[in-house]
Amino acid sequence: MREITLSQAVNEALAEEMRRDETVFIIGEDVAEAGTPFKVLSGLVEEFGTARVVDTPIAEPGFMGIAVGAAMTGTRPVVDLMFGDFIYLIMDQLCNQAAKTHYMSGGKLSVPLVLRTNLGATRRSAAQHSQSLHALVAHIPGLKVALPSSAYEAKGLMKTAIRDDNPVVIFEDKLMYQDKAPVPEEEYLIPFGEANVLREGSDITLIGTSSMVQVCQKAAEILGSEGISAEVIDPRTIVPLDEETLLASARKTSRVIVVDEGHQSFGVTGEIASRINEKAFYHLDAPVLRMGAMDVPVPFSPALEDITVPTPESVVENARRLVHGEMIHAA
Amino acid sequence: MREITLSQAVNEALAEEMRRDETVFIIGEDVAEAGTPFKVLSGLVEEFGTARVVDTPIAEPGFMGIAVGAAMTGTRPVVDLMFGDFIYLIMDQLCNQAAKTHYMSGGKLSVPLVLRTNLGATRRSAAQHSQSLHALVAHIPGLKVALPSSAYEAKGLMKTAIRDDNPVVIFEDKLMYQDKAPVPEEEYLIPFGEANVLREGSDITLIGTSSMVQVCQKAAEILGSEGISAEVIDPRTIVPLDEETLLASARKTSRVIVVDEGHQSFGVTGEIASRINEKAFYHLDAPVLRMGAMDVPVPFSPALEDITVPTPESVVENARRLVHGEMIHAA
Amino acid sequence: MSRAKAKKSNVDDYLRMYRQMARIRAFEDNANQLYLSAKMPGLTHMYSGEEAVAVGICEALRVTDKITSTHRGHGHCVAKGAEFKEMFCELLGKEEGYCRGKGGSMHIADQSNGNLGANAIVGGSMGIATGSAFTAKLLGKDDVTVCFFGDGATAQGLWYEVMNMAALWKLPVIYACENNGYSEYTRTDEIAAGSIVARAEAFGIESHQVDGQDVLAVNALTEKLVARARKGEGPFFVELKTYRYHGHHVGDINRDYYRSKDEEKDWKENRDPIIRFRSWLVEQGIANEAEIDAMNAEIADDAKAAVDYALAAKYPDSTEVDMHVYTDVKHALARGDAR
Amino acid sequence: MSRAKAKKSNVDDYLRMYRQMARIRAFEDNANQLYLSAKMPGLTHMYSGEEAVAVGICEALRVTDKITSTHRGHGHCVAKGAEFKEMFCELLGKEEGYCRGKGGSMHIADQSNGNLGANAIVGGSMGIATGSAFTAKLLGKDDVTVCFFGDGATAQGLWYEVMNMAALWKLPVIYACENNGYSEYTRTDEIAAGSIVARAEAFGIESHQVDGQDVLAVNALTEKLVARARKGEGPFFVELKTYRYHGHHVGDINRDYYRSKDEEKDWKENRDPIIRFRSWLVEQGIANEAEIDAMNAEIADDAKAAVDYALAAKYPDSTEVDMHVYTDVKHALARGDAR
Ligand SMILES: Cc1ncc(C[n+]2csc(CCOP(=O)(O)OP(=O)(O)O)c2C)c(N)n1
Ligand SMILES: Cc1ncc(C[n+]2csc(CCOP(=O)(O)OP(=O)(O)O)c2C)c(N)n1
Ligand SMILES: [Mg+2]
Ligand SMILES: [Mg+2]
Repeated sequence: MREITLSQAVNEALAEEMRRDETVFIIGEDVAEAGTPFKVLSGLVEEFGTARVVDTPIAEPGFMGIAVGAAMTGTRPVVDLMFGDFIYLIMDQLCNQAAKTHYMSGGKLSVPLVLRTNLGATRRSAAQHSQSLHALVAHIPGLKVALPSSAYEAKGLMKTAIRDDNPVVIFEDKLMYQDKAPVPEEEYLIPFGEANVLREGSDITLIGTSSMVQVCQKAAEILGSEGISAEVIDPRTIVPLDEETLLASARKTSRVIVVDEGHQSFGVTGEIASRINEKAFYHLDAPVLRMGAMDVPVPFSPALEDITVPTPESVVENARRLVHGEMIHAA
Repeated sequence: MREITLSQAVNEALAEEMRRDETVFIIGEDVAEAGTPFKVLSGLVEEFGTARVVDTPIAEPGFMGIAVGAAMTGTRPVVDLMFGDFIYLIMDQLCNQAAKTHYMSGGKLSVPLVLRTNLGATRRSAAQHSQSLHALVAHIPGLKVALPSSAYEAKGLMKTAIRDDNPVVIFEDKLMYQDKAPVPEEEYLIPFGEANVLREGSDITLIGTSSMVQVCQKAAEILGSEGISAEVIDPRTIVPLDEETLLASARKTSRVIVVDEGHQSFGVTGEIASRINEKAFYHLDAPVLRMGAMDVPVPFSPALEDITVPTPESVVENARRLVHGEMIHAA
Repeated sequence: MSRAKAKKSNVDDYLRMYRQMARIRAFEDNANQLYLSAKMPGLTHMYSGEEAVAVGICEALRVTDKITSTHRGHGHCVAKGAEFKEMFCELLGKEEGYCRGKGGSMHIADQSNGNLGANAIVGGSMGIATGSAFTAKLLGKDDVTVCFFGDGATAQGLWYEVMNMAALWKLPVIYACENNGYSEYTRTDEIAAGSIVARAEAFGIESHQVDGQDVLAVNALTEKLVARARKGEGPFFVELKTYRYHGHHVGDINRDYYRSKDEEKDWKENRDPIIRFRSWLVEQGIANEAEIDAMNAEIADDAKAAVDYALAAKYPDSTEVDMHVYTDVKHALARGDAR
Repeated sequence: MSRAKAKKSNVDDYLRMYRQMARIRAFEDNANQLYLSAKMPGLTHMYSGEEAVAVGICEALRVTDKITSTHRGHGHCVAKGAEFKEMFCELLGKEEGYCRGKGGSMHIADQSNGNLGANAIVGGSMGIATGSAFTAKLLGKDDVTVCFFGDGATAQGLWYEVMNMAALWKLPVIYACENNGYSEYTRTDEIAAGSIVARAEAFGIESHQVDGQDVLAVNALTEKLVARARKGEGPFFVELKTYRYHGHHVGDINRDYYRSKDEEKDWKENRDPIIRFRSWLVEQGIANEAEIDAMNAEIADDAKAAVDYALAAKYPDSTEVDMHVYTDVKHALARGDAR
């Protein structure tokens, strides 16, 4: 199968959906001629024109609000938020307006929009351009949250997102834009709420999201070479969350690590760990272990930044300890 | 001991600190003559004048930003955010600026501000005036988060917050403003990061935050009458979180319910449950049970709103099932 | 009333304008009564006194044109064509309400008439209105959107962001600022520096001021602007000077500390939009006092019937609580969860 | 250069202004070189071409006056008094950097000289600057704060919110818009409707436009406004027309698609603030070519020494990673955690 980059995959997904449905449009800063700073959208304005690939002023709350209103009245906006860190600026429009409109109107209005943004540290971009803020959004009922972990995932999830009648937030890993993966030429969609078991295993389950899927895959390889059989699961969407697949794996391996690049506390790992603890408790040989990003603002210095996020090595180390029964804390 | 309302307690805390330290000032909408819509600040402008009790236009991001800059340059602002739901509007100033400035400056700048706001549903105020959004803030390193559960707590925590050199967010329960509790005349502070054991027990631990502390207390009474001995703990601050006290109780009772009024998913209950599962796993007889608000926007209709939040009855019911070993899910 | 002279051909329009203003007043009087008699859950914000704004504007709109409304939204809702019954049901949290009781007063929406909804975030609908206008432009429709908001909302940065884009992209949106002199308990001049009109003009947006108590003046101006917006000559800004008779919300009873009873009296007695328009109708021979009294009585009956209906109507079933969280999931929550 | 005539008494000031502009240029040339030779982590935004803005303004400020800066912040930092060594250390993520390497280029701050920091959120410091001015007023100090931001940042609603409050409360803040004609890859006229100056004026804020390539003009205007702001006559707005020579950031090399090489050439050759000021200094007999060359050489040496120092300097120890999260907690994280 041909291989394309995550960036190209997103670009294809958008182009295909814009061809299919003329109510789809893109709105954001420097999305047109510049094709975004990450060049993900290059070529789209040439095909679809500036009416549908809309450059905005630097006014995130404003264009997010415009997208909400546009979505309510018959279009399908794809909002381009240049950095995931700017989500703080649009929280009101996203969480008070987009997320709640369908419910508050008793089902009469809907807001079929996609918010495309990104996450991921270790790009030396410092504290305001390196955050992974998907947990904030996942906390708000009414929003769906997708976390593609490869070019293949990015394309399939984006197409599904655009066709979804609800507000969907997609966080792409900005370090993965140039990573290639096999992506079929034929059209495909990836349904929301169906986790992907990337590798089967029997000793331990590694649940990774987004950027951390690769980390878990690499960890699983290393563990495999040591005779530890790790299952790797990518939930793909955290809202909706495919509990069944996660629980089945937890019950099978009885040991679980959840790895996510958001800050560990009050984030994604706590939710997934809790659900597994709640519903597979009596199958577990050890507590579900959480590995998020450190609870510190992302430091600029490379010497510091790299140690704030989970790595294959740190996952391996924790997996070993879990499997060898060393996780009985002070407990 | 004299009894005063939570509203009066907050008012006293502010007045005392403003007398003690002339760099403390209050800023927000209708805080002066009107004393806020909840009338919590009545009388302060008369004592401290409009220079220190500052009415603003309806511009939350703006006055939050002003508070950040004021705090960085030698004052101690207390920002009044009328409803906790408006926190979405100020997330950038709070989370990108206030929370990170000390870290990003390598410790050279600091932002000693207090953000006073509220939480709590069942006031028939619908989806945009009823949210309990403390989990969002707790996820962001650099912020401290206090959740007073009574007039006594509100006064002591507010005074501590004002003296803290970090940005602190205090969520008051807006349904509790008129609730009275004993509050000493003498000055006192409540340290952050020290949970309060309100009731000792041996069969089960009920961890409640803010509005849910009373719910847990009532549940414990009912349970007591049924011969179930429940320990009730109020963490007081969720950042920092007093893990030790929570863990000690979990190890003692071996059964835990965490009750919080924020949405359940990706929220506070997951974090607390996970920490207990991780660190007291081998002491638990059952999974830590979580009870948050339903993952739905808060409905206006009284017929619906009341069922979205935990109640003493629902806590009792879950506690019974836990204690009687009925929580072995499909697991 | 203004110097306007009645046009024969417009008799129906005049009477409908009067009726709509009277309906708003009747709706609010009943809503206030429901609050005072503790029959309404929560609080609500009365539109009484500002009727000429909503009616003057909405009468210039088609059903396919859109509006966005505010926390003080009953007037806009009625003016854009809503029915009393569904409105009172909504205010009381009943299943037959426009939003199945899930929104309440602060979120009442009526998409069948193009009302995209009230909003409990001050300024929260400015983006939505602009986006609605964006849709019209993108899809090549000639719908116009009116964005209602108060003087207090002009302090929100969102407005400047969306005005900039509306102006750059020539969107068919009209920003209508209902300047009632107060935001909550604060006078406008204490919270608005410079000139509100100049702020819109600075973005290159053609701006107007009009007496918000004169329904004919409001309507005439709006007719013109709407026609031009349909042709792509928008956006526009209109500041409408008006007044709210009640407190900020129904519970805001003792308000001497921020405004005087004399001031309220002056507006009610000397500038009431309904009284003024009534005199004009009579003066111009469009209706006589008896006809108008009959209309008012009919409206009062309608309102009372709707209130009675709503009081007796049923609440949504508790199973509705997790419906409409998502469009494609009937019940958002797994049933077996622990609450 | 402008029609200004040198004043004898100001010779030192003139030379310091030149030196500061040359220092900024030297700093940026070295930073760019560090990027091109892959020695600098991440990206950075060059201030080259805009030196007269930062220097003209900051030379009118005292050390106790405050500034807030932007993503394009090296110029402001140098102009407000920072040292090369700590700056390069910061850019390279070293412990001796102004922020111990934790902030980097986009967050460089130097509180000892009143620089409250660069900001990676466009417009993100507008509130901070206004708040700093609020402090001065509340505590009765006569400090003035200058808020630097770009033309692109004028699209952020936050600006309008804080201008309103600054105007209402007469705060000693000067909003300085560095209009370099572009925000990222987009021309200003494509993202700014109407008039930027009129927007500030609409809030009742006295506003000025000045040639941002003429350091004397910038300085003269700022001197006046700062003096007035100190007396409580603020706030003020100044739009400074200027140009950035490099791409949006150091990695933005191929930029023909949004601006022409000719345009860049014209600005560099005909309006360079340093060249212009140098000619004027010579013309007015304040310095001769040789003296200026010597100054430039000295600056180049300083910069090189600082770069070398920074390259050799040590990174912060890994135990620093959880320090400075809170003021009162040495290490924010319990050691035993699982990462
Ligand atoms: C973002 C936000 N801030 C504050 C409030 C509280 N609030 C509700 S209405 C109101 C005053 C609005 O004034 P104005 O826009 O003039 O409308 P009016 O009530 O006069 O019709 C305020 C401050 C809110 N609902 N939303
Ligand atoms: C809130 C926010 N939106 C977008 C960006 C990305 N961004 C960084 S600089 C920039 C352009 C800023 O233009 P301008 O304010 O004119 O400053 P200049 O770069 O020209 O100095 C943009 C869009 C950002 N950092 N922050
Ligand atoms: Mg008003
Ligand atoms: Mg610029």
